[in-house]
Amino acid sequence: MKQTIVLDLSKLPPHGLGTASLTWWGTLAFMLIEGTGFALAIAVYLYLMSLAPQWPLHAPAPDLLAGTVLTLLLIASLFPNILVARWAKAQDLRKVRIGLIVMSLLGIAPLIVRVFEFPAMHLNWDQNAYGSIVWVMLGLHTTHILTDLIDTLVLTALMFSRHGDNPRRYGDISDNAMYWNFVVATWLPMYICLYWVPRL
Amino acid sequence: MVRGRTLANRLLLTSALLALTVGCGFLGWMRQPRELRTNPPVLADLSRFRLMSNGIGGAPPESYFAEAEPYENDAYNLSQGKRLYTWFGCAACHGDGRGAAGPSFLDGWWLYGPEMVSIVASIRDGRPHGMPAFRDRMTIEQIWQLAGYVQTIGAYSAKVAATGRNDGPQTRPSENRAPAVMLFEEGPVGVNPDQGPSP
Amino acid sequence: MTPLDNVADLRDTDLNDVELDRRLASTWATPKGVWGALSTVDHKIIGRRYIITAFVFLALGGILSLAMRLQLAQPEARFIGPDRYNQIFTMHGTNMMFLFAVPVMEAMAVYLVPLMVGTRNIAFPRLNAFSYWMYLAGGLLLWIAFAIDTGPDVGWFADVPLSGPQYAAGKRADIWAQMITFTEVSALAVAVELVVTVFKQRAPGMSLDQIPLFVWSMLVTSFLIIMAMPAIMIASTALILDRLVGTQFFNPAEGGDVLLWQHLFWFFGHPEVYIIFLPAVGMVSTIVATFTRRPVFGYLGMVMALIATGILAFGLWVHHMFVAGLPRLGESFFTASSMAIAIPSGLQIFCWLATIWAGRPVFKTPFLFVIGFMVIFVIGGMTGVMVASVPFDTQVHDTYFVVAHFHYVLVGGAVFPLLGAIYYWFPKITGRMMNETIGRWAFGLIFTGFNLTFFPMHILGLQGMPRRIYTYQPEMPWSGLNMFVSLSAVILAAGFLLFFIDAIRSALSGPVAPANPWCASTLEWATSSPPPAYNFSRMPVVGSLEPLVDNSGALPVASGLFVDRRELVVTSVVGALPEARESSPGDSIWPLWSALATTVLLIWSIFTPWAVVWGSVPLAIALTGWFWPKGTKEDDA
Amino acid sequence: MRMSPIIWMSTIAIISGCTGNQSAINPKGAPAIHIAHLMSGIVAVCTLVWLLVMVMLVWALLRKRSDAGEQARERGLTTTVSAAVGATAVIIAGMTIASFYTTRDIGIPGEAALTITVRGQQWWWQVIYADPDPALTFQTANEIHIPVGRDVHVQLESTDVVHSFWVPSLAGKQDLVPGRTNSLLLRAERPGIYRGQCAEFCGLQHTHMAMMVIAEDPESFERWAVAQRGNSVNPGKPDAVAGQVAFIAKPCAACHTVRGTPAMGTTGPDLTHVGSRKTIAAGLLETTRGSLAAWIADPQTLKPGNNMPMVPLTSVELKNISAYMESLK
Repeated sequence: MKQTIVLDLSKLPPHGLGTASLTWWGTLAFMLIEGTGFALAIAVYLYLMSLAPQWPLHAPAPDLLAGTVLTLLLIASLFPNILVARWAKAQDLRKVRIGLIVMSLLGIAPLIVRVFEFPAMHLNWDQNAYGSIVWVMLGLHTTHILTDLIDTLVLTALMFSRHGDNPRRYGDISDNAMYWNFVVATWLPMYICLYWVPRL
Repeated sequence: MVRGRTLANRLLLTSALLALTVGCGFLGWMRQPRELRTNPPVLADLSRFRLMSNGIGGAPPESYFAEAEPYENDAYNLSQGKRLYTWFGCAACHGDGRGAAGPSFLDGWWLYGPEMVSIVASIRDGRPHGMPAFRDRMTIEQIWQLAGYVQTIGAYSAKVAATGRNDGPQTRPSENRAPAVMLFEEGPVGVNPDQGPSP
Repeated sequence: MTPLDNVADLRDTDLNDVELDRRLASTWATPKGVWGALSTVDHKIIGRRYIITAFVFLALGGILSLAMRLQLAQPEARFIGPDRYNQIFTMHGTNMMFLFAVPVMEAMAVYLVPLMVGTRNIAFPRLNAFSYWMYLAGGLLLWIAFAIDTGPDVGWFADVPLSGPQYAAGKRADIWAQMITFTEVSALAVAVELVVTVFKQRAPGMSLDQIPLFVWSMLVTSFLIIMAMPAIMIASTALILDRLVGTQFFNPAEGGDVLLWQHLFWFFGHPEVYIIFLPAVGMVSTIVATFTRRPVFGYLGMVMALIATGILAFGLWVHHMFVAGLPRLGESFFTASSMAIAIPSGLQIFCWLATIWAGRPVFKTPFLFVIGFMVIFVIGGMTGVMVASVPFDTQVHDTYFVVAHFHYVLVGGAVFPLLGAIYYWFPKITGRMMNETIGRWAFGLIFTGFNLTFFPMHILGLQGMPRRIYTYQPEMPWSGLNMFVSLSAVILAAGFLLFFIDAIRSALSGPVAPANPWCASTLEWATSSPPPAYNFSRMPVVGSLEPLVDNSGALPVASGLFVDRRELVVTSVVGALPEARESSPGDSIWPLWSALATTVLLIWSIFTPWAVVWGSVPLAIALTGWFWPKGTKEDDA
Repeated sequence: MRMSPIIWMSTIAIISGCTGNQSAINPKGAPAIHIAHLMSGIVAVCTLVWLLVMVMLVWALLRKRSDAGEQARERGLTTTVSAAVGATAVIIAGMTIASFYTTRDIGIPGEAALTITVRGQQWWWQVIYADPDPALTFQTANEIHIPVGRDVHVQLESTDVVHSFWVPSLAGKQDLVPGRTNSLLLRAERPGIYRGQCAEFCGLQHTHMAMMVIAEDPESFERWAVAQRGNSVNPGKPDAVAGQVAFIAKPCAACHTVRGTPAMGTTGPDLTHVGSRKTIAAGLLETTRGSLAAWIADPQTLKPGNNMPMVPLTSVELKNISAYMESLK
């Protein structure tokens, strides 16, 4: 087919940032998938609760300490996270490197606290349906912290390599920061569900 | 670059073939065709095992090996055995496997040894101190199925074919998680007064 | 060597057409040989692979159905025992839903959507390669398991407690649950790619109201997948945990619930029907427009109907549970919502009728399949309204009436359009035409065979024949119709055989196809048949719904992209205004390694939960290798 | 032309012969009749709509075309399509309302005088006629007797997996879900034997899990209930006497109960009055001495995978036990 050139694209930037980036939209789509998963896990929790004669089933309400510490930790991590995203946008390599190291540490810290959340539920996954759903919810969220942590670690390594100083990498970092916001955001309803709903 | 590709190419093909072979072998090992109606001659052979004179240990019939020990390794038989455990009231004396009036299957003690033949003989012929004979209440195949299940409860490492938890109130971890290991508390081992004739 | 080779960052603006094609080909083409085949990320090669694999599964599933028909032809037949029969019908359903219907629709989209929106590759092409390998591994797992007598035997819906730890001995149900994970991962990956491709990679100027209807339907379908698949993910995970580590999700004695499974499964399972049907709506719209020589009547209405169907799809899962003993008020609500979905479907049917009425129909094979679709699907829709009524459903639920109903919906509503679509796009995909005469015969046989096979099943169901029975007693009045159905199935099978023969023969030696054999109006016909590796030598610019009709002289295009790296253009979501040039990733073997690592993890996890821990190590390594930059121009742009 | 009653009757007989006694389109119970009315209404409307659509399709495909007046036609089409969608909505609303009314007409079980508990098991039906007085409570299997013209409340439970209770000639189906209790209303309008069958896939022998509902006049029902409450009759004939001895000595007694004998097993169906039932093995075979013998001799060939084992018996034992079973009227 014959062609007539009607548009010149050569002035466009060679890589889009933010909503012009494909990975931004891909991350968003994966957040939608996982968000639906979290919502369904909460729905299962509430469904089982609606059937149970008392709730929690055969266990005292979970201890608040570990869960609350983790929640505060996650909320606190949002500030450096937002800063990292901002630095990535400014393509400031030095600050991004420092920020990523901080975020790596802030990814490891909640995992350590998480270890104490499982016993705080006062029962095991195989004791009854309540135990099953709370362990699965905690496990589901833990895998999200873990995968984002691994992503952060890989990106940190990348930023110290020769591939670091590149707009594409900065885009990856802000997508990763967005994903961490999502990991924190999904935890809040889970926290309320796991720790406060049984106290209603 | 080109050489690197060829090498990687070969490596890839070899590993793919290897993975395929391992995969098929693995699946072949998992293969469990269900025998819904065992041949009567094979069934009859099941009662022809040889037991040591002290009632502990012995040799199953040849055909049992020929069939690849179906009552120990086949998930369907083990799950049938589990149903029989309930249906024939084993729990009345042995509880969930931890014993009550009868001995426990989970504490590491096998009064007559952990071999299938001993367990089959115990169920079929009964034992002193209250174990009744089920000879006239179960068929020999049911006895073997039940024995396979009983052996699984007390196994120290879970069998792949072991059954999962029951739908019902839970009293101990399910068979496929090796409850014997999880529940057995090691303590000073004394002489068990109920131990068989020659310890 | 031409002097231009030394120029860094060469753009297409500076090149004549021949030189441009040569350079683009060397940038985009997949290298020959095994390595190239395993590492390719070309959406056309992967899409073709996906389509062929899905049709192989269709043929295998068809053979299973013939085995079932042989067994059911007479009462008390002893051809297949109950154990094998249960595996066969489970395999048939699982295979057709998870390995054929959903993947084949996504496969068509993987091939066609980038072409239809005028871009050079799908978004996230490596993820696309990964999704194919996952799909293949899942299919192989299921079929190898079946071949060695360990196939799942709990039904494609795997209701607990029958599929639970107590009643499903062995690994059969675990294989079902993990196979779901495989296909779910691949379906979700493709859905994400499609959403992003449609949102961000449309040709400059192709605003939201100028997207071809097939692309719209795939967009809605992708959102359905994204929202529905997590439900089955949660369900199958809970099932595996119940079976493997003794969780109590489905154990009523410990606070679990049997119906929880059904809620989760059907919250996925009903949208699943629309995941299969909506792409077919898009195919029908495309074929109708081409063969009536006019755009589809009521474009806006069609799009609204697609979206309405997509939303309503999540509000009617309970109609699969009308006899489970739920509260009556809830049931009434779901009757109303299930019936309501007939309204958007009706709107679509009427719009197509209006299109045909106002157009000038050309009776080629693809159009014949669409006519067949109209006849059959309307019946399926009618019986769908019937089963939406609670009292009606209590008589026909789980009977052959329902078997007839959903075959009318799925075969009539999806397979007929799909076969039409194959005839329609075959020249684009292979560069060769299919045979019109054989096509007509195949259509005739499939149409006749289908109706003769499935219509009597309505009557069998009303006469009290339940589903999923491996035989029936001679005193039941079903043997005559069953024999008739089994014989008719042979006609149906003959039609499919003819179709397969035609497809293979035409692909090898059919007449060479021109770029646009049907005088169609959408962008995929603007490029050669089959398209080059880079799809379009310059990015098309779109100004209407029918870019090829309105620009019959020359295609408006945009220039300014690099030719020495895989570049395409990113546009805005609503107006498709160019936002950036973007490098599309090159070939990579890492998606295959990642898929293999995931396969090992998933199969291993049937045996021990520790597999999730240890199996994730190689997976993490493979994924890091996937994303680690290799220093190519695409990576560093 | 008036059809003579005999021809009329025989036509009915032929039709019902064709559809059998397990058929949703040959209803004999009040709920099933309500549903059948609804079904025929919806099917009629749908058929009409389908025919209309097909006429439209054929017309659209084959009509003669001229080039004039395209603009006006497009506008006309919009009106037609909108009208068609509107009509669809109206029809759909009508069917929804009709469906609600039918649900209401079927009524809710609960106030019925007679309550029967049916427990689904892999792969047979345990039927319990509970009575406040435990002495009057009795159980049977795979055969439900109900009085004609009275509401019967069937309480549905499951001991293992999900089953579904379906006697199409009398009522729609209802699932038996472990951990829950469901209810169904049965009401037979005329006496007869209605076959029902499990309608939810429940494992290996889902196929052979049928039951008979026998609707009879209240007097015969009462007589039957009295007979069922009693212990088993003592066998008279010598082979049956020997059969009883063998039954108790062999594994049979471990799973089956025969009230009035030491056989107290609860795993299999209660056999106290097995000889009075129409069928054995959940509707698989008619109760005759031969079928009983065949069943006992090799249950795994007749119903592969069911839970009754093949008990090795001598031919004499087999003959005697089947004689005993047959005598348990």
